[in-house]
Amino acid sequence: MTNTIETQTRPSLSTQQLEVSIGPQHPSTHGVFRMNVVLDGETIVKLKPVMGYLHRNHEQLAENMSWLGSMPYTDRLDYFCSMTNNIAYALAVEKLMGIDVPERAQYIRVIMAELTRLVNHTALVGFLLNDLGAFFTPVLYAFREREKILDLFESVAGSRMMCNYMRFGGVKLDLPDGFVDCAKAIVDNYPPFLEEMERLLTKNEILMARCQNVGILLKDLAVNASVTGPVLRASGVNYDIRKIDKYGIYDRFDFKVPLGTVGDVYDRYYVRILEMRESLKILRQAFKELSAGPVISQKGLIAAKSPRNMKVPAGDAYGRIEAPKGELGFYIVSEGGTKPYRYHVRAPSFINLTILEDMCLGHKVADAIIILGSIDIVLGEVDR
Amino acid sequence: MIAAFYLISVVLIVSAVLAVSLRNLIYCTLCASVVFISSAALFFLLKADFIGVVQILIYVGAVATLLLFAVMLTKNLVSRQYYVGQKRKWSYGIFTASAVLWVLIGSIRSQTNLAELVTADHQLSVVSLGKEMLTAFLLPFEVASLLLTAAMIGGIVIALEEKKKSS
Amino acid sequence: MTIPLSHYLAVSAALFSIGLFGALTRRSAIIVLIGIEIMMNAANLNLIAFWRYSDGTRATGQLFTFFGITIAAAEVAVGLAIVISVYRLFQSTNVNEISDMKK
Amino acid sequence: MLDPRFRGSDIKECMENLDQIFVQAKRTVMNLAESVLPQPLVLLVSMLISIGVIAAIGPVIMMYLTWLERKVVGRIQNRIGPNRVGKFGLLQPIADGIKMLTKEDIVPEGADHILHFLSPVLVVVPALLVLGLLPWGRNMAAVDLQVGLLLFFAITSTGTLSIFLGAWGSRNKFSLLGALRAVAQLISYEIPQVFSAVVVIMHTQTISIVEIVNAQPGFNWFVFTPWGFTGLVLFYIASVAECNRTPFDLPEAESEIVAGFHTEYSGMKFALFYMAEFLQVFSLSALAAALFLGGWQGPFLPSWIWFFLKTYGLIFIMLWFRGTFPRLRVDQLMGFAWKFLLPMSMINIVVVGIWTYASPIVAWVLGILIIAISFGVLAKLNTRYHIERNRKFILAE
Amino acid sequence: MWGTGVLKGMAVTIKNFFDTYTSKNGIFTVEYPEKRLPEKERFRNFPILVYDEKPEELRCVACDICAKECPPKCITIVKAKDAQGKPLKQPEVFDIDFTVCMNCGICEETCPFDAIYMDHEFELAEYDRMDALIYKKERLSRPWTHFEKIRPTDAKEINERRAKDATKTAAAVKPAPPQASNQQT
Repeated sequence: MTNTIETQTRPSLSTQQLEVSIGPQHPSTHGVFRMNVVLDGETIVKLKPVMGYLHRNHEQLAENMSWLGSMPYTDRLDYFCSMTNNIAYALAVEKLMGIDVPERAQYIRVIMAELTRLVNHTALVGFLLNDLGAFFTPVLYAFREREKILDLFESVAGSRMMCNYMRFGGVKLDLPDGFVDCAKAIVDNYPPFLEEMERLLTKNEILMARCQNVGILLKDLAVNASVTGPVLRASGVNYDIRKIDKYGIYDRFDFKVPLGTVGDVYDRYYVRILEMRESLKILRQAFKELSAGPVISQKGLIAAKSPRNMKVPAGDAYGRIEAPKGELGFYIVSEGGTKPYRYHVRAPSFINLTILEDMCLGHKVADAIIILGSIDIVLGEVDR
Repeated sequence: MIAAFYLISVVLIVSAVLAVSLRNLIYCTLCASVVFISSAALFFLLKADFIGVVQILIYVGAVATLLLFAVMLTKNLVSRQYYVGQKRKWSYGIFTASAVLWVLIGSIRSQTNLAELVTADHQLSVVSLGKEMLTAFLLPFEVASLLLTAAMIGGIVIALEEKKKSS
Repeated sequence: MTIPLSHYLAVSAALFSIGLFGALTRRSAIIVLIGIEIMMNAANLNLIAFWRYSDGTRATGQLFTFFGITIAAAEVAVGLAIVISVYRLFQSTNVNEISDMKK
Repeated sequence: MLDPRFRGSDIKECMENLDQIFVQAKRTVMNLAESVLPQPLVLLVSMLISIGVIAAIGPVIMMYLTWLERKVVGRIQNRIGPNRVGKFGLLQPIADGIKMLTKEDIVPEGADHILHFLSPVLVVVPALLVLGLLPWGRNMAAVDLQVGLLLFFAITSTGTLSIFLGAWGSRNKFSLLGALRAVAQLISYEIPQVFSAVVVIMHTQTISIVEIVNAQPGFNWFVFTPWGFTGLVLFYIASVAECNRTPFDLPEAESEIVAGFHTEYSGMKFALFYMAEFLQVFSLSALAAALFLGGWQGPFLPSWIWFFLKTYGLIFIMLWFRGTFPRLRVDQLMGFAWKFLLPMSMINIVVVGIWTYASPIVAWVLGILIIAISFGVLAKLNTRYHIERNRKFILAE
Repeated sequence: MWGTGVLKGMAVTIKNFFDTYTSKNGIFTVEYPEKRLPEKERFRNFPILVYDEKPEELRCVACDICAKECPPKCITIVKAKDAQGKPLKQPEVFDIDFTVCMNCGICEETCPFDAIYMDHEFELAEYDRMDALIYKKERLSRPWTHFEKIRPTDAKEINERRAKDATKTAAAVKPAPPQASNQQT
């Protein structure tokens, strides 16, 4: 595998170009993902991402399974935020079936979505620092907070990461008593944790020197490559689906959308911390306005009772939400039967990955690793 | 003390021969650094501590690494000796070297009044060495520093020159 | 029973001739440089031996070696720079091939 | 609770014995040896005792440094660290050692067997050799050379060569990258390290470590002078880089180039690389303590306890670095060495010059002034265009 | 000043270092085998079959709904037959392949006879992948009291619901012949 490429330039000190495969078996590629990198010394000349190691045929499986049957599989797409995957799939099917979702279920969905955003961004900040070389300290601080929220998910949905909690027309079970004030306590404890992380990281000279002006993503390249999520907003494009689609009840909450200016790794890191602050604001408002009431619509309850003969009217629909990693969309086509005819997932990580090479050219090997870390990809979603 | 001298000089000679005759250049530089270390050991034996330490610091620390880098950059690790036509040159080499050796040994043996080891242990303190260097030997000291800067700049200019044009 | 001076001189003479042999016979420029280094080493050994067997009050022997070592280091640095730039033009460090001036 | 008859001098006297306990032990063994063995062998026996003690202490220090590191970094991350094997995980290093011994020793197929075998040995030898030069306590230095400090730096500089050979021998792209980084880093941080040690040599007029420690009796250590404090900081940062520890651990950067120069080593060879790193951590911290914190000088406790207290204090700081900092990039690493550490250490030498000739008040004021100004100027120069301290973010609607 | 960000970062880590000794919730990890975290009530691990009194009298009537509903299809059921070959309302074979089951809980939701529930037991390591992890009917069955112990609130609701259904069916079926009613138990 040492096929070296001889440069044809004038007889300079013809150092061979080293082709290194930062391969599936590498400590910091966030899962099974390979980058074929051609190095001249330490700087990157060419970079080709190689994916598909974790392809589990998710979309083909969904075509011969009942509508609700593929709900637990959506947890395995982006295993860091399973609740938002469920919400996106439920939204798409509800759009096609025309089921309305009761008030309390809408609030529960918003609470679960924002808690997942907190979990995802904390873990991302931790792993980005791990790629930078901080020996696991930020990751373990982040996991300390993440564990508390995962315990909340476990008490609500039964499992920490594979929640399978959403049903078409609402949620599976109502919140257990004592959930709300326990969640309030965690949400109030979050700002001190964010301050601690900021004191540890944001003004750290080494971090600033390593992350600033590294892997700059220009505004128009981001828009043309249809990048979405914090990566896009860090380059300064104001595009947040919660504000644009106003799906569910997001228009009742007032929150801001943080935008970066330069679009480098530092911006992507700090935009996510600001987004966490906004999610906390939404959560506080949602806890205040949470009212009693049914948790699942009547039609949804019947469908949940016997999913195998739940029929969805013919037609196609595209439901999308602002997942922590970007615009997560489900495109489903139904022939009116109990099984979807076509089922496609628009995974944000996969599309954000396409611009990895443009950002990495000219940088060092060490930068390529943290640029990959800052895009925040999860291979379950990339390979589906 | 006596055994130490003979042991070290045997190591010295053997590694010198190896350093010159091995085919793989990496092993050559390795044996060269063994030569430098054992000659530093000889300096310690001769009670010249300061020179022994300077020898290790400069030769093993810097020169050996420089040699290794040069070997790595020029990439012909196993020097392909085209011995086809030059068999005789190889023998010429031995002939001249042994001629020089014979002359030297002859001159050493002919010397009768070689100085005997007068004082068993006289130790020149580093402080007096330093004073001497900056008083009696001030001129060579300044010239040496001048020479080092010139060598550094020259080395960089020669090696760097290509990089500027091509990048 | 101390070691007579002639033993030291014999060792450094042997070292010198080995260095000379290396410099003369070997093809690769780097081995020539190593040979020269070994010859310099032999010379330094001589200087220190004579200093040790002299009355030892004057530090000329040691200082001479000190300057000898610095000059040898400078020489190696420049020598290797030349070898590398020569390698860049002739793609080889074989001393015989680098013979024609106009390339 | 103190027995009234127990006078103050008794405490002092028993502390004195405790202090010289090892020296007396060796002297008794020597007297025994003299009575039995002929003269030349006695010298051999005394050498063997020192060598034996150091050869025994070296690996023990290394093993319990790995334990200390896992405990400290664990505690920094809100967890306990090893506590399963033995009382507080104290048998963990022994378990690691056995694991290292029993692990299979893989030699990559294309590797150069001689180099692959030789380089771990070549890395450990300088690390162990250097322990002999350190003053462990009052007249407890194994070797008291007149050129001790210079020999220390000479031996540590040979380590660079063996790291490069080891990586070159294992025919692996990642270890090649690691080796290039290692050599560049070690050479460029050796110079500021030696320069910041020159400060102490200029003040005490000697190169022997034992004399330097003797020149700091009681509590007036060098660290309480302006040049001493900056010297310690510069020397310590340079030695962190010299042992490839965070934030300068580029040669074996786990997240970038798998495990850097010792990727292809497993089993006992990897343990040797590991031992070399930790022994270097210990010896450089001990040297920093000897040069600037007065080695074994201390008011009340026996001398060798002071030595270990100070050394493990400095080692704790290195472990603290390990738990906090991300890694520097290669060019920033070089920039930091050449554009910050080196000028600062040269300025430090100027300050010592002033210190020796000016009167104390002038020296103090001038020293602090020069150091503060130069630190500010150099910091400004180094970060003028890289770091944008507070970057503004828009909170759009 | 240049180095302050770095020093502040170090202050954070040293505070955490001393927190583990001083403050109560300094150490976040739990030493697992000795001390355990309290289990959440709705935690769902692998399914279990529930019986009221006798282990043979499972609530499951082998109606095969859960087998059809299970997304990864890991449940296989064979109806029991009595001596004359007439199908009985009891599963003769009911095994779940634990290597395939992803404990999603859909079988628990869709079972109309409250026969299958998710258990809290998670220490299920085995030495053999093939037959040790395919749980037969006997290994799956648990008494209803076990369920009431691990999930009290759900058990209370289910008991009320079953009591209400039982009275409703008892009232509806009274005019019909009495022997048809025992199928519902």
